[in-house]
Amino acid sequence: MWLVIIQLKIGIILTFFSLLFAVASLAERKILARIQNRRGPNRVGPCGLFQPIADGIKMLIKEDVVPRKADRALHFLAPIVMVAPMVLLFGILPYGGGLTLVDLEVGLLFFFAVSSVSELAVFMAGWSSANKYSVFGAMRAIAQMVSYEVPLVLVAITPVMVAGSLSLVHMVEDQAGYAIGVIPNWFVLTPWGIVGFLLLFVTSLAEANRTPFDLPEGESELVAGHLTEYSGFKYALFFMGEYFGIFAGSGLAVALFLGGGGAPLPLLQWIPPYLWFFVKLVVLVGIVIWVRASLPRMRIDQLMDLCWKGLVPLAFVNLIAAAIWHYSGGGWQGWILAGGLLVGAYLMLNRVVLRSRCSWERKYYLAKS
Amino acid sequence: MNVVLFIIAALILVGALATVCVRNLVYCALSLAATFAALGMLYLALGAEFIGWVQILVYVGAVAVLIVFVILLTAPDRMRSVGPLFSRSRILGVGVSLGVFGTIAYAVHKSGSLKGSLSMPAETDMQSIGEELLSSYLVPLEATGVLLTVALIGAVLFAREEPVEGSEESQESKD
Amino acid sequence: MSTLQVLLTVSALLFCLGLTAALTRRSVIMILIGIELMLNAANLNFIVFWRAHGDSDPSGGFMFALFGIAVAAAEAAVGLALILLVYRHYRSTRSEDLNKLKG
Amino acid sequence: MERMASHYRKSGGRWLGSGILRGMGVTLKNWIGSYFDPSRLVTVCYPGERLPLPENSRSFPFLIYDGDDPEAGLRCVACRICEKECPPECIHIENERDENGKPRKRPAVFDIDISVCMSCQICVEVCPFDAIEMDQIYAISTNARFEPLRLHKEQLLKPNEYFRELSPTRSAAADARREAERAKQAKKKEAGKKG
Repeated sequence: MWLVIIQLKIGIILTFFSLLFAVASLAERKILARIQNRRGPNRVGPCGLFQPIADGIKMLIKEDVVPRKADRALHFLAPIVMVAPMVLLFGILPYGGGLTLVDLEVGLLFFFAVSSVSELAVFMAGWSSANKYSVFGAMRAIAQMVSYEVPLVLVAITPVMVAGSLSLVHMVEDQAGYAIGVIPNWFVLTPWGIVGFLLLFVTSLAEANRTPFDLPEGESELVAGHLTEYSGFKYALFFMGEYFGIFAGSGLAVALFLGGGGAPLPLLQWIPPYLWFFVKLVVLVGIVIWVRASLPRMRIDQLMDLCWKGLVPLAFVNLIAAAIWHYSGGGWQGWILAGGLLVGAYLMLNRVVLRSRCSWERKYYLAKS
Repeated sequence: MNVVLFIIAALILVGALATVCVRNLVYCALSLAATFAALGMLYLALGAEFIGWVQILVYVGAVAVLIVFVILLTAPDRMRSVGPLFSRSRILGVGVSLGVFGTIAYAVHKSGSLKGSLSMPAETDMQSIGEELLSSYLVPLEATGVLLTVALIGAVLFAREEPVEGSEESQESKD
Repeated sequence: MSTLQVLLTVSALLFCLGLTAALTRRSVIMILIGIELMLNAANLNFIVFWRAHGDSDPSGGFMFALFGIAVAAAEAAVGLALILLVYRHYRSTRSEDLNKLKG
Repeated sequence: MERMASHYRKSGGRWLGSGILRGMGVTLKNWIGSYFDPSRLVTVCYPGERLPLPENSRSFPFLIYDGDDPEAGLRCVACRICEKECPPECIHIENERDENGKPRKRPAVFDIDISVCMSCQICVEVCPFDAIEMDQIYAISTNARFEPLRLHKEQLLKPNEYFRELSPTRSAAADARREAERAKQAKKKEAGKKG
């Protein structure tokens, strides 16, 4: 009986995320098209709704091309190593309402440990393709993922400090309840929480190689980075791994800062928590797509500057702000102290970046007059 | 339980053997990552949950990736001929390690105090680990923090490219 | 043989494999990999002994392994930075090419 | 407050991240707006729906005939000016000949190789009889490289009504020119009769 229930839960979760993958790939194309004054896919089925199915069939029956000089074993293994850890991540997300699969005591550690395996997959893909663009793309991707892991972990530590646990379920429980009866006790509604949420969002975008940080697969210079020599179903697996990474990252953000399955208003508590969890997750995925449509791709030096000179110091300041908040007991003192610290840090950064000849401003060497 | 331990131990040994014996450096690094992951599994099976995941996070996620990255950066020339299979240094090295292994194995086999079975120690939940780290192990913790900081700065200093004369950086410092 | 002895033998084998890599391989990277294997064997020993004799000190071996991992990570970072430096200088990562100090 | 305001001015009136927010606002407006304002969607569902072509657009030349019968109403007199003027030399004309081998003022063969044609419209400019004009067809595809791309007289012939529909301005001008020419000819003939 117990086994059946577990199997059912796994089935529900995997079905949901596979469906979300299909819907998100369609929604991404539709929304991107709308933002760029186009219509998007509208041929397959009503309003193009069956486009993911058509894509899937196309990917399945496409020829699987492997370069002659490629390392066949690694070339075959790389997509699997990419997708498998991402699927594992879904196991520990706290959906709430009895749908949570495992409540690991070291949930957050598990999350980072497992998600860091995908870096090896990127390396395997890049190296085994025997293509210099692939290798360059893999090098960029690894450098980017290793760098952005630092602020990601630093930011994820703040809720751990406040909630006093590494377990994601415990963290969600810590955010239950409502202040003055209406405002939920989510971490995102604190000064350190909003900064932490933004930082987490940015860093998980970079971890998932999404725009504006998708330069490992920048078409203009690297063809498709480590994916250059992949086609057919292996490519689809990589694509799926990328999307699953986004879902898992969004799920982590929901669990750490957006109160997991908590309802935004006490009136809405009759809706089961996992539905709230999925709603929040879908909204975050929508924002990821929206960001992709809005922001241009960065340069590699800008990317590293942003990480080491912007996000890492901010994450440290945020850590201090969270400690101050925790020991001042929340309330208005916390708002003044922690909020003041963070606003001060922002003003500092503003001044430093905008007053110096900031490196992420374009320099016109030829049109100097 | 023991069967699981033995399977994982076999995985570890196969991975380590592949790491040592395979000629292709990339395969070495990847089987090293597999060995690290299997070690993490062994820690998990032994009940050290925290250490198991830390092992995977640090070794698979950081050290193996770093090694792989350095392999990419240094681009080892695979074309150069490898020395003879049984050179003097190689035989000497294998002999030394065999001697070390023989000594340790003999000691392990003969020791009387190692006959006891594995027993689960007292519960180690995250709470108590954290409290221990910040009370009885505070000094080592601080020392580790200093060590990691120094290592970070040292690594950055080592790996930094020295500005070449006439490059953009040195020109910028002039004007 | 008890499970404890088996695990200790595994750890000894792991150590000796690492030693073999460090002694016989020519690439500096492989030497570093061998050292990493040896460090892991030591960590495995800590965990196994913690599991076997943990009653007197419930977290001693555990903490030892934790600090061991931290130190090994620092060692790997500095070692790989050194390899990069050496590579930039000699254009090689083979240990027999690094013979400037031989005299 | 004063300090912040001065800081804002010094930093060029910018805050870190304000550009990102503004950009995302623009895209959000466009996204939502595209569902309410169809004029934002500038693309059409192509094969089903087509945007009207501007009158002066052109692709490849065709031959005009008057009336219903292509052979009788053919304007071309095989003067071969277009053949000589064509820069890539894609026009090939052979005169019709009578029994004695004397060339008639009609083309027996009029071929245009549209794989060579560069749509320069020079043939149209030089034609004294307004017999050749530029078409607007663009979705052309064939299953071979050479023969289907060489259009023969039968394929090139199109009625004047087609041209009127295609380009009212140019066809009106051409018709007026031809009418004036015909009137002049008639006058001359009359004068000749009188004289």
